[in-house]
Amino acid sequence: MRIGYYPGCSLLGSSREFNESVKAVCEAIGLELVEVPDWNCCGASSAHVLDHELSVALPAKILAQAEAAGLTEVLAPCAACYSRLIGAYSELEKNPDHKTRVSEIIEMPYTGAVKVVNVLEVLERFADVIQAKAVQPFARKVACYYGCLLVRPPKVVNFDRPEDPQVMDQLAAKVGATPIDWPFKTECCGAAFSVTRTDLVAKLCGKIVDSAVKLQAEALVVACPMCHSNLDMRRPETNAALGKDLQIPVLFLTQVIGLAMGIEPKKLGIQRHMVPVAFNAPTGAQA
Amino acid sequence: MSSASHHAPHADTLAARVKAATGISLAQCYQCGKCAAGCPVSEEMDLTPCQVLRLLQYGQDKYDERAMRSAGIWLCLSCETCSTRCPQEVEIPKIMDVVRAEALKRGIAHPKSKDILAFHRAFLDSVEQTGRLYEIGLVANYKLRSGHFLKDVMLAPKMYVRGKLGLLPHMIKGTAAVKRIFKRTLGSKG
Amino acid sequence: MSEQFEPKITAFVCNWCTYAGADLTGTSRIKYQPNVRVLRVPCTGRIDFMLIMKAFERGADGVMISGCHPNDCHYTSGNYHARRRWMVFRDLMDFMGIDTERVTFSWVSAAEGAKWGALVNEVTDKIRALGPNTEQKQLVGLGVE
Amino acid sequence: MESLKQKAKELLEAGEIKAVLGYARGTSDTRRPHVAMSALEVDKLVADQACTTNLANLLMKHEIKHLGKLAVVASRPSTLRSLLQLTAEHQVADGAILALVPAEGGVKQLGTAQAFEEHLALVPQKKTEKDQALLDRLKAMPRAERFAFWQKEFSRCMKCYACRNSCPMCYCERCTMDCNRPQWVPVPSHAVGNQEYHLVRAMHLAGRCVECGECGRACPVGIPVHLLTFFAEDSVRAQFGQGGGASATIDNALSTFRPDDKETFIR
Amino acid sequence: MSRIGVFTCHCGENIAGTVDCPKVAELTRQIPGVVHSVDYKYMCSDPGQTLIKEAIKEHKLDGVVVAACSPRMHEPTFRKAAAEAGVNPYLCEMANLREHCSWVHEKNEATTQKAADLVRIMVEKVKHDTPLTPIKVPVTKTALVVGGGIAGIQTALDIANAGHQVVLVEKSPSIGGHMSQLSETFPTLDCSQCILTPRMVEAAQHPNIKLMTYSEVEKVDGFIGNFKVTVRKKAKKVDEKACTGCGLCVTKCPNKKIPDEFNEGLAFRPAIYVPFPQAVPNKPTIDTANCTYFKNGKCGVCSKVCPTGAIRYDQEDELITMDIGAIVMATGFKLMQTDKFPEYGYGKYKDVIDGMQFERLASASGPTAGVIKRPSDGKEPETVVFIACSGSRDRAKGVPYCSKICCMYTAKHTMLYKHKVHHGQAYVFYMDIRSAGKDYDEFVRRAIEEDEAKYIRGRVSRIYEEDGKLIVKGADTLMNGEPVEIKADMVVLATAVQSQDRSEDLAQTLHISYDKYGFFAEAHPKLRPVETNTAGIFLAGACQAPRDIPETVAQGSAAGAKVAALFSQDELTREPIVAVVNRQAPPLFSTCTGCFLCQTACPYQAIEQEEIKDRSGRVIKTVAKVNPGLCQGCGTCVAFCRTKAIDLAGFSNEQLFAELMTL
Repeated sequence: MRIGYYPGCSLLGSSREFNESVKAVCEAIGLELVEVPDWNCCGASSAHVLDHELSVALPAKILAQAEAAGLTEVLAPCAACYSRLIGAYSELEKNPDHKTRVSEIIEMPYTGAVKVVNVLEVLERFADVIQAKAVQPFARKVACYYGCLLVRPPKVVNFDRPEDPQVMDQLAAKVGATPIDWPFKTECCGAAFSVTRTDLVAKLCGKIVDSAVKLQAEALVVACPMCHSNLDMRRPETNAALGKDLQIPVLFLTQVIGLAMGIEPKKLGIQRHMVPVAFNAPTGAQA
Repeated sequence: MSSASHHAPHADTLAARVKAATGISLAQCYQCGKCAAGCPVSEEMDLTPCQVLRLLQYGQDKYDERAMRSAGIWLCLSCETCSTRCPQEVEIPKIMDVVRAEALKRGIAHPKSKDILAFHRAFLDSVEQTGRLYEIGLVANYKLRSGHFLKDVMLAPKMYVRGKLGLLPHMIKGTAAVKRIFKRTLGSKG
Repeated sequence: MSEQFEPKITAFVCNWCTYAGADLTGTSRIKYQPNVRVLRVPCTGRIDFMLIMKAFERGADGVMISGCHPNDCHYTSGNYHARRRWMVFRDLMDFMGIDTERVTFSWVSAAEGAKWGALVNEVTDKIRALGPNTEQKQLVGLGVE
Repeated sequence: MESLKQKAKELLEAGEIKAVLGYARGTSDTRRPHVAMSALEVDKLVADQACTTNLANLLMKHEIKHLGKLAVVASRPSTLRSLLQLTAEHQVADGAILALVPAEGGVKQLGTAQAFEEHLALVPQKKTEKDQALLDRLKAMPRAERFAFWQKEFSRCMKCYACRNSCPMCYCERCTMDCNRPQWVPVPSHAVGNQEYHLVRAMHLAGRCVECGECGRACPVGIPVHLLTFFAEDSVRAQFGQGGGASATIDNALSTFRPDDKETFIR
Repeated sequence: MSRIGVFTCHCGENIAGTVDCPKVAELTRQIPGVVHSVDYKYMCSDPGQTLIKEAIKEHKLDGVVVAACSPRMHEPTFRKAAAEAGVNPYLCEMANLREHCSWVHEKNEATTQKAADLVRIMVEKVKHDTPLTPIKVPVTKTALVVGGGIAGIQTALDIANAGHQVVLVEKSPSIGGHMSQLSETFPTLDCSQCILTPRMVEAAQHPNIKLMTYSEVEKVDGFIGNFKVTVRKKAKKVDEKACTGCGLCVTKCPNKKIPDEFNEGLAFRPAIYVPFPQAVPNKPTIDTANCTYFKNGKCGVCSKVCPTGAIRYDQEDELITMDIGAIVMATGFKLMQTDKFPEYGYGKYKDVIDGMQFERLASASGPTAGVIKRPSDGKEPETVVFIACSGSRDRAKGVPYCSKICCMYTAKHTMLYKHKVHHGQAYVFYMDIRSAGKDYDEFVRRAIEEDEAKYIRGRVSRIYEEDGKLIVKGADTLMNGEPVEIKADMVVLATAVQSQDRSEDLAQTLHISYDKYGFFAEAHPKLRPVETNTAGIFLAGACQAPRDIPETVAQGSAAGAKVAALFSQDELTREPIVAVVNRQAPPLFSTCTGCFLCQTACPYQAIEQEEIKDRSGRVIKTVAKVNPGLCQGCGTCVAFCRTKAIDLAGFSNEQLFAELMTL
C-alpha cells in the first residue's frame, strides 16, 4: 500500500522525531509513504491571520502538486498542516467556482482530486496489524491528548467525535497502554503563541499536564508537533506557572507504537525530547 | 428583481465585510455567551468573543472601531472550540480573521498585536523566501521585528543538541511560484 | 396606430391568496390600470401551461400568474407543484423563442393588496413599453385566416 | 450476433419467454424490428451498429403486448432507460420484460429494473456532437432569432405525428392532440397549432424523456424535434437533479417538489 | 341554447360610481345565450334577491350571473337565492365588478368595458357549468384517540361525555403518559398524580370508552367519517380477564434488574411488571425481551405463582380492525437524551441528568421517595446547576425551536430542590426566560426571590468531572461574557422537547403532514390549530409542538369538540368541487393511461387505483380514481394529467377554455 506524504516544515526541524517515528512505524506496517514532490509550507497559523486567500492558496498548491504526481490521498502527520490542508480542501469543495481562481494563483490546476488524512485516521486502518506487531506492550497509563486541530471544526475534518475523541485512545490500547478517561483531551494548548505569548501557553499547558498527572498518567501522548513543543519544550515555563515540577514525558503516538513494536528508540527520535522519556517502574518498553 | 437586496447590510460596515468575505451573517449570533464560556483565553481578553460579535451587530462605526481596536482579537487561537459548540453555527474564528485584517488595514490594531504580528510576518517572510519555514530564520526575523532579542536564548542550544534545529534553510524548486502566490494574494491587498 | 397601444393582459390567480389579495386592493381603494382580466382558479396547481398559450392565442400581450407564497398554499402544496412546472415551462418557452418577458409569475398573498395593485401597474407599463405581442399574433393571423 | 441467437433460442426453448423483439435485415442497409417466436425466426436476428431504433416503442403496442413475456434487444442504453421509465409509470411490471444487451464477447441478459439501472451506470448516455452543437448554437442565439428558427422549422410540420408515434413514452391511448372538448390544440397544421403541439409534446415529456432521439429520426421533413425534449430534460435535470429514464422507483420530477426549489423569476 | 340572466348591481355608489351599470346591462344583454339582463341598486338586499328569483321564474332562466362584489363575499347568498328559485346553485356565478373593477379603476369608458368583459367571462363559465350536488358521506360515530397521555385522556373523556363511542389506544401498558411521571406541576405546585389519576380511572371506567393499552395503530384506510383502522394489540402474555392484579407475579419474578422506564432508568423493575402503582389498567405485562422464560425457556415462576392461572406465554399479538369516524392524534413528545450533548460528556456523567429524571428524584413515588439524591453515589447534592435551552434553540443540534416548557419547569425544579435541600444552592443558566402565561412570571420571580435560585444569563460551554465535582463552565453575558465556573454536585439539563420516535412513520400511516422536526402539522397555524390537512383527523397536545399541561388539555378539549361537532350529523355534506377521472366506453374505459404520476402530485392521497376487469375477473386496465371523500378540489392533478383524463367540477377544462375564449 502507498499513500501521499506531506511532512510539513516542523517535521524537518523542531519535530523531526515525529517524522522519524511516522516513517519507522509506516515502514513496519507496510505502508509506503510517497512524499509530495517539491512541497511548500501550508501557511500554518500565520497565513490566515493576514490573508484568507493566501491561507487557501498555499495548501491548494500542495494538493495540486500531489494531484500532478498522481496521488489520491495525502497523509499530513502534523495536525496543523492537516488542518490547513483539509480546511482549504473543504472550502474549495463548498465553493467549486473558487477552484478556478485558486488554480490561477498557484499556476497549476486544482480539481480537488486529492483527499487529506491525518495520522490517526491512517493508523486506525492498520489497527489490527499494529496490535499484532506490538511485541513489547507499552504497559503504561497514558493520557491521550488530541488538541484542537485533529477534531475541529467537526464539519470540516469529519473525524472522530469533537468532544472526548476516541481513536488515539483505542490505538494506544492496541499496543498495551491504558488510556485514562480525562477531560482535557481537546483543550487548547496555546498553539502558535509558543513564542509570542509563552506566558499564556504555560498557563494553558499547566492545566493539561496537571490534570494528566493528577489522574496518574505516566505519559502524555500526542499527534501534533505544536502540541508537543508546547507540552515538552515549554515545560520549564509550565512548571513555573504551576509552581510544580512535573516530569511526565510527552510522546508522539507513533513513538508509543514504535516502542511497542520493538523499534529502536533512537530510530524513533526518543532522545530528542526536552522532558526525558523515563519511567519509574520497569515495563516492557524502555526508553 | 429579487427582494434579497432589501436586507443586505449597509455596505461599509464591518458586518458587511464579514458577510462578503466569509458568508457569515452576524445576525445569526443571539448572544448566548457559549463562545466566551468555552474559549481557553477569554479570561485574558479585554473583549470576549461574544462582545466582539455584539459590537459588530450594531453596524455602527464607533462600535466597529472598538472591536478593531481591542487586544482580545489578537489572542484568538483559532482553536475552533467556540465554533464547534456554537448553537447557531457561527464560525467565530473566521470573523476574527476579518476583524484583524481590517484593523491592520486601517492602522488601528492594538499595540499588543505587535509581537504577534511580528511573528506571523516573520513566519510568512520565511515561507515567501524559501517556500518552506526556516525555523532559525523565523526566530531571527521575529527578534528583529519584535525587539525581543533575548527571548528563548536558552532554548536554542538545547534544541540544537537534540537535532531540532536545522542550520540551513530548505529551498524548494518552486520558490518563484510561491513568491508569485504571495504577490497575487497578500501583495495585491497591500 | 395613432392611439397609444393599450395592452391586453390576462391573469390567472388562485382563489385563496391572490384573488383575495386583489379583493383587498379593492377594499383599500388602491387604483391600478384596467387592462387586466382576472380568471379565478382554485389553486395555482390547477393552472395548465396550455392556458398561458391559449391566452396568447387569444391575443393577450401579457399574462400574469399568481398564487399563494410557498408554504401558504390552501392546499398545502399545489403552488410547489406549480412552481416546478413553471420552472421548466419558462425554460422551454424561452428555448422555443417565445418571449418570457410577457409572462409574469408572482406570489401575492391575501394580505398583499398593495403588492397586487403595484404589480398590475408595473406589468401593464412594461407590456405597454414592449408593444403588441406581434410574434404570437402573427402566428394566429397565419393560422386562422 | 451468434451469442444473441444462442441466448434467444435458449430462452424460447426453456419457455421463459414467448418471443424476442429484435432487429432483422431490412431493405438495403437498414434494420427493421423483428419478432422471433421460433428458432427459425431467431436466425433472422441481426445485431450490429445499424440497429439503432429504440424497440421500447413497440412494447407498448397492443399487438406486441399480447404476445406474452418478451425479451427485447436493447442495443442502445435508451431502450433500457425506456423500460425503466415505463416501469416507473406502471406501464410495464418490473421483471416482466427481459432485456438482451449485445456486449463484447456475448450477450448480457438483464431481468429487473435494478439490473437495468446497474447496467446503465456503466454506459452513460451522451448526446451526439451534432445535437449538442445545434443545442449550443440555439441557446446562444438572441431570443427573436431562436423564435424565427423554430417557426421556420415548424412551418414544414404537417402534424403527421410521426414524432409522437415513434416515442416510447407517448403511449397514451388517447392523446391530448385528439382531445376536442375543449379543442386544446387546433387540428390543422398551421403556425399556432404547430407551435402549441411541439410545446405540449416537450412539456409532456419533460422529466420523462429517455433521450433516444427517435422522434427526430422519425420526422419526415427533418425538424430537429428531439432537441425540444432533450432541452426540457436538461432543464429538469439541472433544476431538480433527476430526469427521465434513470430509475424505476424515483418519483417523477414534475409530479413532486421540494419546498426549497430555487427559481429566480417569481415575483 | 342557454337561458342566462345577468344581474348587475350598483352596490349603491360603490360600483355605479365608476362603472356605467345600465350600460353593462345593455352590453351583456347582447351576449348569445343571455336572455335577460338588468341592473339594480342593491342586488344582495331582499328586494334584489327577489328580483333575481322572479326573473328566474319569469324568463325560465337556467343560469345566473350576478355582477356585483367579490364571490368571496356573496357567492353563497346568490347561490342560495338561485336554488330557492329552482336553479342548481352551481349554475349561479358572480362577476366581481366591485373589488376587481369599480374600486380600483377610474370612472371612464375603459372601466365600463372591463366590467362588461368580466360579465362575459362569467357568462361563458355558466354556459359550461354543470348542475352539481353536494357530496354526502355517512359518518361512523366512533372516534379513535391515539395516545393515552393527558391529551388523549381529556379528548376521549370529552367525546365520550358528548355521548359518542371512543377507542383510546396507548402503546405502553398503562395510560397516563408523561404527566404521570411528574412530581409537581407549575405554577401551582400541586401534585401531578393527584390531579391525573382520577382522570385515568374515569377514562377506564367510562361506558363509552374502550381502552386498548399496549396497542399501536398499524394501518389507516378510508376518509372522514369512514376510516378503517387496524390496531395491533401487542401480547401482554397475561390474560387480562383472568388476572386480578394481585401482583404476586411481580414480587416473585427473579429477574429484577431491568432499567425502569417509568423512573427514567433511575431504578429497576422485574420482567413482569406494572409500570407504576397507579397504572391503569393495573395488571401486569411481560417484557418478553428481558424475560428469562422467553430468552431461554427456563424459569416460568410467574406462571407457577399466579393464583388464577392468568399467565399466557403463548399469547400472540392480535390485529383488530374497526370502523372509525374521526381520529385524534395525541401521541405526545419525547425528551432529547443527555447522550446528545458532546460538550456535556455524551451522557457519561451519571450526575448529569435530564429534567424528567429530576422529576422522578423529586417525586414522592420515585426511586428515592422524593429525597433529592444524586444518582452516582446517592449523596444529597449541595450545589445543583440547571441548564435551560439544553438542545433547544440550538440549530447545531437540529432543534432551532423553543421547547416552551423548560423555563417554567426549571424554575419549578429550583423550588422543589430548595424546599427539599434547604442549605442547597441552585444555579440556572438561561438565555431568555419565557414565562408568558397566567401566574407564570410570578412563579419564576418566586423561584428567584424567595427560593434564591441564582439565574445566570449565558450558555454552558462544557461540563467535566474533576475531584468528584462536575465543573460547569459557563459565561455571564450580563457581565460582558465573563467566564463563570461552578463546581456542582449535580447538573440538570432541561433537554429539548422533540417529536416521538417514528412519528413520521405514523404520520405516513395516517396520511397526515408533519414538519421537518416530525411534529404533526395543523391545517392552519391560526384558524385551524387542531385539525390536520386530512379531513377527519385532529391533533391534541405535544404531538403537534411543545406544549404545557394547560394548553394540552385545552387542545384536547378543542379536538374533542371538533369530533363531537362532526358526530352531531348523520351525514357529511361536502362541496362538490372535486376532481373526477373520466370513464369511457370500452375498449378505452378511460382516457387515463394509468401512469399514476398524479398520485404523487395530489396533496391529499385522494387518488386511488381502480382495476377494470372483464367478466371473468381478469384485469384489463388499471386506471386512476379520485376518492371524493378525500379530494379537496385543488386541481393540481388536472393540470398534471397529460391525457386530460382528470377534470375538476366547477373549474373544468371546458369552463376555463370558454372563459379564455371571451377575451
